[in-house]
Amino acid sequence: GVGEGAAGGTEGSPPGGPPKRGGTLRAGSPPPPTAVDPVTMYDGTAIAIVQLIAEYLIWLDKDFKLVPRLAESWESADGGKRWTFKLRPGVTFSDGTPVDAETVKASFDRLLDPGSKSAALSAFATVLKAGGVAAPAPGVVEFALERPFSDFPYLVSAGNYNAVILKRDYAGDFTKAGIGTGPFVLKSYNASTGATLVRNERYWDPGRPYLDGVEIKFYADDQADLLALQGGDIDVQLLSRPALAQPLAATGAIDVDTVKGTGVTVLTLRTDLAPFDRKEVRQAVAYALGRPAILQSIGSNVGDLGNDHLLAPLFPAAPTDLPQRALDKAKVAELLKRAGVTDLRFTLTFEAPDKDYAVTIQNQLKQAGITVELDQRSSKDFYGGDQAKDTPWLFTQANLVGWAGRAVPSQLIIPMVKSGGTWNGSKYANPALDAAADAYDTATTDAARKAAAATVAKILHEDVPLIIAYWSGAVRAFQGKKFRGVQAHPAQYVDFGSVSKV
Amino acid sequence: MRTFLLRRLAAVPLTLAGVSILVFLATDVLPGDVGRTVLGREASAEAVALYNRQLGLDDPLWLRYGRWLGHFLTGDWGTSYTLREPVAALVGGRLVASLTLALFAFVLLVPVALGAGLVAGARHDTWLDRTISATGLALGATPEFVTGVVLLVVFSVQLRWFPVSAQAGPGDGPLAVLGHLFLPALSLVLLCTGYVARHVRASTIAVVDGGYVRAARLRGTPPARILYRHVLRNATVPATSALGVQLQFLLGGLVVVELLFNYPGLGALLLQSAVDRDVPTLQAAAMVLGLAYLTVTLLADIAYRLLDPRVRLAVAR
Amino acid sequence: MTAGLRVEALSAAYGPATVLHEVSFAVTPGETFGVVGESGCGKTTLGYLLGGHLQPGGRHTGGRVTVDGTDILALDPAGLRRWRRTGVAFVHQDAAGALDPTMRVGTQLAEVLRLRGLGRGAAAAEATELLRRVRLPGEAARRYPHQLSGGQRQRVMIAGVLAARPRLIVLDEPTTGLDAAVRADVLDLLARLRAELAAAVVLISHDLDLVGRHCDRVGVLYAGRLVESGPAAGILGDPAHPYTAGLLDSAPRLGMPRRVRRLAPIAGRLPVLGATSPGCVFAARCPVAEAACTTAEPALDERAVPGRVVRCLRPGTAPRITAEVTSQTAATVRPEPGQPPLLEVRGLVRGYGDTAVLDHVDLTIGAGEVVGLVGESGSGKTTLARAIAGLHAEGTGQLRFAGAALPAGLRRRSPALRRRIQMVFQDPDTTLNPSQPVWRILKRALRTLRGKPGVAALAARTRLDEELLRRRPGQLSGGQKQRVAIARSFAGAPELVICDEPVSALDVSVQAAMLELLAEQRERTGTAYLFISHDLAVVGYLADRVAVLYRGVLVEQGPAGPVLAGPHHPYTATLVGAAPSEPSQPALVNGAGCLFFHACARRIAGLCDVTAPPLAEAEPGHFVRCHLDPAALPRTEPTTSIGGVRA
Amino acid sequence: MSSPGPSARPRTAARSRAGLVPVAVILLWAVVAALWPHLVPHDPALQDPTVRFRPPGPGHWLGTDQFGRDVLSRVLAGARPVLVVAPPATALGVLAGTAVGLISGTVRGWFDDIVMRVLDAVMVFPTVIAAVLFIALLGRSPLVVVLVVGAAFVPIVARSVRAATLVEREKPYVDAARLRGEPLPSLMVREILPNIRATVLVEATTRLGDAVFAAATLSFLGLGQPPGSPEWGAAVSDNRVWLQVAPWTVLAPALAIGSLVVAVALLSDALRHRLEAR
Ligand SMILES: Nc1ncnc2c1ncn2[C@@H]1O[C@H](COP(=O)(O)OP(=O)(O)OP(=O)(O)O)[C@@H](O)[C@H]1O
Ligand SMILES: Nc1ncnc2c1ncn2[C@@H]1O[C@H](COP(=O)(O)OP(=O)(O)OP(=O)(O)O)[C@@H](O)[C@H]1O
Ligand SMILES: [Mg+2]
Ligand SMILES: [Mg+2]
Repeated sequence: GVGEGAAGGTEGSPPGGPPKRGGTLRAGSPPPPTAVDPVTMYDGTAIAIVQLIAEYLIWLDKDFKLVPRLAESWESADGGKRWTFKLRPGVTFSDGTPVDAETVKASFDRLLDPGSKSAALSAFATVLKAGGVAAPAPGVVEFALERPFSDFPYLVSAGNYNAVILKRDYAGDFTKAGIGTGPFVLKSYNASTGATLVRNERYWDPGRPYLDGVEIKFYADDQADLLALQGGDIDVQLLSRPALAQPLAATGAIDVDTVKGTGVTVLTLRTDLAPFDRKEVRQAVAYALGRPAILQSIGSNVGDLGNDHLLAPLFPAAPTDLPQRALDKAKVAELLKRAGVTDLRFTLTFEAPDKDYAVTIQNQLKQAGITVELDQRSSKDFYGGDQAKDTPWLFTQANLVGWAGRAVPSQLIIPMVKSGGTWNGSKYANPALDAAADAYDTATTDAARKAAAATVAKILHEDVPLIIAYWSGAVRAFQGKKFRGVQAHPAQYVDFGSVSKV
Repeated sequence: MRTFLLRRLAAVPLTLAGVSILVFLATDVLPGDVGRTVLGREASAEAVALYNRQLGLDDPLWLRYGRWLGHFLTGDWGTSYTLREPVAALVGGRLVASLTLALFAFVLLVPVALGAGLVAGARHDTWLDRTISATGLALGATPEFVTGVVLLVVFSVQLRWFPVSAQAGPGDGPLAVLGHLFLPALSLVLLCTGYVARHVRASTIAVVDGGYVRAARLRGTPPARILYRHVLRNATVPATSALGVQLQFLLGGLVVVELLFNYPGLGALLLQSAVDRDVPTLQAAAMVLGLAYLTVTLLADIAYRLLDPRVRLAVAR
Repeated sequence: MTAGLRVEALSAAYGPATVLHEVSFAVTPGETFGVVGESGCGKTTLGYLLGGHLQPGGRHTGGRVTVDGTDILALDPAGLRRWRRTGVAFVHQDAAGALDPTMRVGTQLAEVLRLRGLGRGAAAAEATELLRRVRLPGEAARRYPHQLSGGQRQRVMIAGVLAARPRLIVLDEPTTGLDAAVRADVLDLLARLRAELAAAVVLISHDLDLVGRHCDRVGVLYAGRLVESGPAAGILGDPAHPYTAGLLDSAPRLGMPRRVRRLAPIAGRLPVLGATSPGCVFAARCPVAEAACTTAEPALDERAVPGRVVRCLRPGTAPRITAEVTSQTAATVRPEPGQPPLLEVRGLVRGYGDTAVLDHVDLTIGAGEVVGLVGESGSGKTTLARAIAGLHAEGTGQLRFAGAALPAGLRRRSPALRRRIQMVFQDPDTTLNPSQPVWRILKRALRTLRGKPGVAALAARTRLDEELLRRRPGQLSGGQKQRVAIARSFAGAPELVICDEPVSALDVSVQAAMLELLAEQRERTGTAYLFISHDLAVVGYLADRVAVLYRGVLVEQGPAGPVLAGPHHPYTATLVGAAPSEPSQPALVNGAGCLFFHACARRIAGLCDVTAPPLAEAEPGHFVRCHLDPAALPRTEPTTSIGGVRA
Repeated sequence: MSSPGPSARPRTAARSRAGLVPVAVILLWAVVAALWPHLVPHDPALQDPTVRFRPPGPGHWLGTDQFGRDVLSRVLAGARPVLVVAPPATALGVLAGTAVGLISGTVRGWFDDIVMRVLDAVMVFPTVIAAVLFIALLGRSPLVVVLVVGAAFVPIVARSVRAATLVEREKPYVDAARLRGEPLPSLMVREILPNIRATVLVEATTRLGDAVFAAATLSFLGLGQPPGSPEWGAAVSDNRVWLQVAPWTVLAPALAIGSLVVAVALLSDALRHRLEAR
């Protein structure tokens, strides 16, 4: 029951005959914790809703390929410092307003405004500043970067999820006047119960979408969501969890599409505090983990084993010659002995969704003689506080932080392990690594990039500021008897343009 | 009755003021940061600080409380910190949902509990009574998430008689809405029946063994007529306060059922806004729940007074 | 077939404990048979069994009850129901409990009529008519039971009997708990009822006097046995069984104070239910018991006294007390001139919320004096007692004690002052802390009241059995509890003891013992009493002076003799002689006028209802609050004999 | 009743025998809670991915869960978290509630009015907020559950103790004590308290059942003890999504909760009957 359709707007129809038109897809998802506002959103449900209604210049496919959407094509000049995008002609918003370069410029200016509060501001940080966007012609948008950046198209793609193209007069009231160019139009929204979307009759891709509409129901609780899918109350989950969905797929109760991904839950160790200021201690913890077991019970075998560096196997530049780290109790003992630590114990801080992982870590380390105290926090608590001095997710001795899949490794490496990185929770600082990361970022050839990536991976694998036991895949559970074309996406993105009734 | 009502009514704002202060103090010591919650962990510290400043969260506690109170009293319940929706509409919608579920459960509860209690009381100390009483006790002691899970699996997932979610679709008619509400209501009814039935049973026994039923028997009144003329009313009236307690519970204690059956009620909102430190929403939800709670208490007392002529005409206290 | 009721060797038990043992008597139609006996001797059980009803847990263990030839106890349930509709009617001991509180009175009466086959409309009309016949206003039909007074409720029950028109009427304590005036009224109604229905009537009561006046024949029940039965006048005038004699001698009589006729309490108490002894059940308490009495149960003797049946080996041998006027003046305390009275109450006003209960009460009690306070239920006696004790402080008016101001609230009274005023309460079941053994209660009292140490000595002073000291109140009889309470209040050296109906809840035999105890304590310590009772005979037995309270107003105050004999207030007259008062309509009292106006036989229209009556000194020291000229005030010679008169 | 019906027959023997069942169940769980390390066939925390979702059978008599942990061992070990929490929470609620109710009911007046308003506010104050608050302040621990549950009981207990006190303090023996000048503490402790003992005991037994219930519910809501603890409520919550795949992972802890709460409820009901019969 795995849908194998293409996500691109203009590509062919799914196998199994021409898609039927009509039908309403009922989707379940957790209620967004905050207002659905494309500029500030960061949670999966809000992103999914926005992606049904509005579009990016470029879509990010399930295998991280860039797919043209509102931009038909793009090219760079000045060694990657200037980028020009040609817009798709004839696209209008669902209210009939045409999309032109000024509209696109306005959308980016909105994100780049220092007062915008958008997380995209951090993504653009050293690359693009306010005033860097220009509209030389009605169908052309130009970006003048602060520095050369070969992966810039990713930053204007869905990979930077806030970067949807909205009307010029958008004023932060998306759930009331949410107008975009996407396949669906928001008909009603209720923060407690869900949203109703209907087909955008003005959609630029004729024939799409096949569905008459999408109805989104909010489930405050994962299990309720999954039970609803089993019970037939909904047809698809927007945000499925592999650990919950996979075993049910095995019973045939539901269908699940799976995809490998670059999402990861990182075990961060404070390299500037005892006991993890000793490399041996960090390595000991890394050798104490049974990674296949973790991948199986936490990752449900969707995904790949991790090797304690940030270059996921899915990234083209991922090294292939680094030996896979595996459980080795003798080595643990030896490393701990070398570090002079007899009774290793530490506190692991995490938020509720990572509970199972934390419990498993605790259990596995216990078998290696390492004692872990679990400190579960609410998400607000975990991410609350000051990122400069005390927020738990960046300042506790050891913690688990989940990262959504990124399209390019730099998006992980730069903030997480470069010295002084915004989200460098391990407080790791290594000039060699910083240099390798910079080299990767500015590399223009695949070979140079691969070489830089190998250096980064080697340093991280050796120094272990982070333990990456597995790379999570993504799944999407749905009722394959009723709908086809539902696909998983490594970043849980949603594209229902090609979903149709069975 | 008048003085009784006035006294009770005067106590309501006092109690609510107490609750609001408690809530405010509680939210102040809760960790977490509203701006961070709204903007996400990847937003910049400046953006978060700006957001918090715009909400006035930097002001001292008493100032924030005073401001909140002033607005609240003038009918301006503010905007949710996190959802950026008007709190009045948000809480109002949840209240309607909670009331619907609670009342539906209550409507199912009353005949079941009264019937069970009357039968058990009228046949007290027989196997029938013992069965009813023990069942009620056992069900009342079983947490609703246990019964709820079993009901869900049997009736929704396996038999597919009822939907999994208590939340009806946008176009559903009233019957479909009740269909959605049936399982959650049933799990609540199972929880509450025993308690109410026990009260009805006790008062039934008191009535059945009491003076005027004996007098009626000694007049040669047929048993059915005794049950209908004397027992029914006298045994059920004292149960009003038990029913009131249950209605209070139904209004306020729904978090579990709301989570289990995915119902957007006040309980879930309360939990959510407490975790989020969404003070305006939390306050409004707590106030509305508190008011509903106190109203039900009052209504139960008034109903008791109206139904029982003895207290109906008596002086307060 | 014999007409009327026949009870033959009727026995019943609760579980294993026999409660009725071979009770036999017969009542012909039109005749009234009285059943007397102390509380717990089985009267109610017997009464209900006559209607074929057993209390929960009860068993019928032998004998027969026939009414007009029908064997009641052999009927099947449906037959029993059918017979009950026309065969029997009850007036229950607890009238309040026998009426459905949520049903209007008229509807309940109509129920009875509908069971007799009347239609809905006819039943309702007939119900109103029946209420009128028991002298209740028509609108009473629309009232709920709690809106009626005790007397009115009892009348509704009587109306129910009229509605049923039965062959057998069982009246179980029909007037217990009613005030004297109301009681007279109800008894009057019952007399008419008997005359009208010509049914066999069984009147159950603990009150010998009442039974004597209203019955043709009387049976005395003791521990489930009918120990004596026969014509009423004969039994009351010349009891054959020592128990009957004891009952008569322990009951105080109106107009016979202690110095005239000293009561003789029956020793001991009723055997507990289920206790068995081989001999006569009364032997343990009997003053004339001999060895033979304890070996075999005496048989019913029909020959010892003609016309009577007696269960005694030595009938008629018990010694009797005699009325002998001792020195008139010796016992009366005269306040020393110049000395301030012990307690002075001036203009005392007390109430609950908005309802005033006491209206400007003035009362004085001299040192060592016993002042009796009488009044009907709800007149404010307890409120006055509590106000004096400092337990009810909200209100105006002055209190003075031994010449000094007495603060209204207990909290503002000094510990020393507190100790000088003590109280004995009405309900023996709540007067003692149920969780403390007697010795602890007394020890605590000795400590706090600064009494001479020695619980045993205190117990001895109050004639409390030493073996009772280790018990908790739950293991004591009502009389024993009251005795402990009295001991407790005398632990220190109180100057005033307020006794709020200390004997009302007790049986006559115990009541007599308690009165004697109080009298003894007073003789020993010279303590003054405020002695409260609704029973004039009891008050008259001890009191030097008597005050009469009517609806919160003291209508009369003076020396005991004159107050009871007259000239006295018309209200007092109704209490004493049971002078028929007018039916007490709920009259609107708008502040002005005499509160007794509506029920007064001698009211002066246009005066009594508009002007508050003045306090007049009818004789020296005897004040009456009435518009009537002292000479015109009624006089009543209280009935001094028992059993002779039938209403 | 015109004839001695079945109610006439004494049932005490049958009743007392039936009353033994809940006692046995509670004792059993108490023993399990104390001795589970010696009773469990496996380490309840031990994960074994090779035996995930094993149905009940030899080796794992109640099967295994998603981590391959032994369900029987977890159910046995789950008795302790509940039993460690419920009695102290009950004790806290009953002791504090009794003190408040007794003082308030004896002293009355404005003090009583204020106390009642505060109790109303605490009663109306949603328990979940309290739970969230205490967890935020003190972290997840049995102590937090004790505090939250105990605090929620205080107004309930205080109200019924106060009601009983008001009845009791109107009785003449209290008046007598006041008349002879007993000081207030003595009045409360010596005179009134022993006589509202039944109320307090009934409250204690009832609240004990409620405490088990509340602890399970908090644990179900994720507001219980630290993760990984084999709590029953959390087990039901975590595993209920597997009901179709592995029903034993849910039913076993659910039945465990059921057996304990029902046993406590039955026992407290029996005790209440005893106490009220007095
Ligand atoms: N249902 C019952 N079960 C067991 N014992 C009972 C029951 N009813 C009454 N008794 C006992 O039987 C004895 C007789 O009771 P009964 O009510 O007939 O006495 P009574 O003479 O009417 O007393 P009173 O004057 O107090 O009304 C008492 O000792 C009483 O405690
Ligand atoms: N706590 C109270 N609250 C309100 N009214 C009360 C209260 N106690 C007594 N009353 C009323 O006050 C009036 C006087 O009561 P009180 O108890 O003083 O009468 P009493 O003469 O002692 O009557 P009894 O003979 O029945 O004991 C009655 O009408 C009664 O209903
Ligand atoms: Mg009786
Ligand atoms: Mg009184």
